[in-house]
Amino acid sequence: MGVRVQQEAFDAGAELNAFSSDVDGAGAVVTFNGVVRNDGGDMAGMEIEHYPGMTERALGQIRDEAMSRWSLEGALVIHRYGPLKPGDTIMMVATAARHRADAFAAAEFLMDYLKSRAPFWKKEARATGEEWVSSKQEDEDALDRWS
Amino acid sequence: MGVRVQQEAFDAGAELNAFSSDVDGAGAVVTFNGVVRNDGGDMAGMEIEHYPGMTERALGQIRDEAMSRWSLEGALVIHRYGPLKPGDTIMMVATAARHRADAFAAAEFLMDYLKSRAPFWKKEARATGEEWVSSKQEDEDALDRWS
Amino acid sequence: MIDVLYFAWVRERIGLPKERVETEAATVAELIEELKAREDRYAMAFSDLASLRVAVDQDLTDFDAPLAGAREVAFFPPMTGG
Amino acid sequence: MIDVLYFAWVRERIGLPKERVETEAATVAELIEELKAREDRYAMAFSDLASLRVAVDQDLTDFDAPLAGAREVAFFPPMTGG
Repeated sequence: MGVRVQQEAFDAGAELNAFSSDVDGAGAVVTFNGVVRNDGGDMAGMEIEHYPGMTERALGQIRDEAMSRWSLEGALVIHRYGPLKPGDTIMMVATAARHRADAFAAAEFLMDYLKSRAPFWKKEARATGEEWVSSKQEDEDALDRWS
Repeated sequence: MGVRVQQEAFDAGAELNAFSSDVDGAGAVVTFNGVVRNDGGDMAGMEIEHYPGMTERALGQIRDEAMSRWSLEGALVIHRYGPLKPGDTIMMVATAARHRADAFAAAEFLMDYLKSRAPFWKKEARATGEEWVSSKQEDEDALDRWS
Repeated sequence: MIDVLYFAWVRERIGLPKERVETEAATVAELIEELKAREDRYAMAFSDLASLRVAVDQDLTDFDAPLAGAREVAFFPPMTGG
Repeated sequence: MIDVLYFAWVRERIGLPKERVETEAATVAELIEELKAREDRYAMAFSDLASLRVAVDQDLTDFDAPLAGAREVAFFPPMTGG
């Protein structure tokens, strides 16, 4: 439990089961899995760049903040970098709490923050060429609800 | 994908992986797992009674409502009945959408509705005896945000 | 004739999960009055309607719901799933 | 001496991921001015600060952040993780 940044693929189901068996006392476990979409049907793949060192630090701070804001039994963040194909799992967040409201809120908080505050950058490879994914205003706006 | 009501245990991780591979085009997969807590440390187990026929019907209606309210690639509800022990997984909800906001909202909606609108009743066996779990006003209040 | 089902503590108080009832009741509320008149265990089970829920033909409804054409009525406490 | 790191399209425009820079700049903004004065590729990479983010010693910060004692400054576009 904690934060993992890795290039290798991981088994989301196995991670869910391992996380659940680690969080004694939790009545509610929420997971989020981010998957590479094949938008437009012409996506060959994606490359995720990150900032080694700062990535782990930023994710750890975001996780600590979630643990202090809500009553959680545990929280896990796994995020991949490197080359990915459509259908590949990019990342996973898992939260465990006694009550479902805490588990849901913490998972959404983790997602909103890691979207815009953890140093990852996506580059898509399409039939038309390679392009860095632009950040979305709606992702920045999503942070407002937590302030 | 759909609705399953069963006495048998299920493997939440395997369900997550099967669900994810079924929902082509989804960028976001959210799961909720409900687990039997050992509140007070004296819980021997729990028995879940349900209303065969109506249970499947109610869960199906709640799932249909979620599918029509949000832009989803899929939604799954699994709920067990019968005897359960602390640590056992009671139920699981999974939602898949292109965007995370839809997947989160739909999962929370499914949870709020099945808590108070699907015909399940929990009876806890404790050192002090057996007792039917009381419904909580906060669970009823949670429905207000969807109306 | 109508099938009347009981769940959770309603089932335990009345002492059976299901029975066939001969009734001319036009609404759920009328059916409840008929049942309460039968025996104490029914009167006790139905003493606080605020703590009861009802489904007619497997759809949640209100106590003033009509019973015309209904085949199955179920009484139970507020649900506690999830 | 300070390590300056570039990521994503900032790295591509400047053409390298990391360099050691001899500087007396007191703030990130002053460092950016020094870099822009070097060559066109720096001037282009730093032409629109609204589309850039900066971290000093691996903490996100503002362009007016002081550099006293800093060992590592990183420039990159808004993040797109998740």
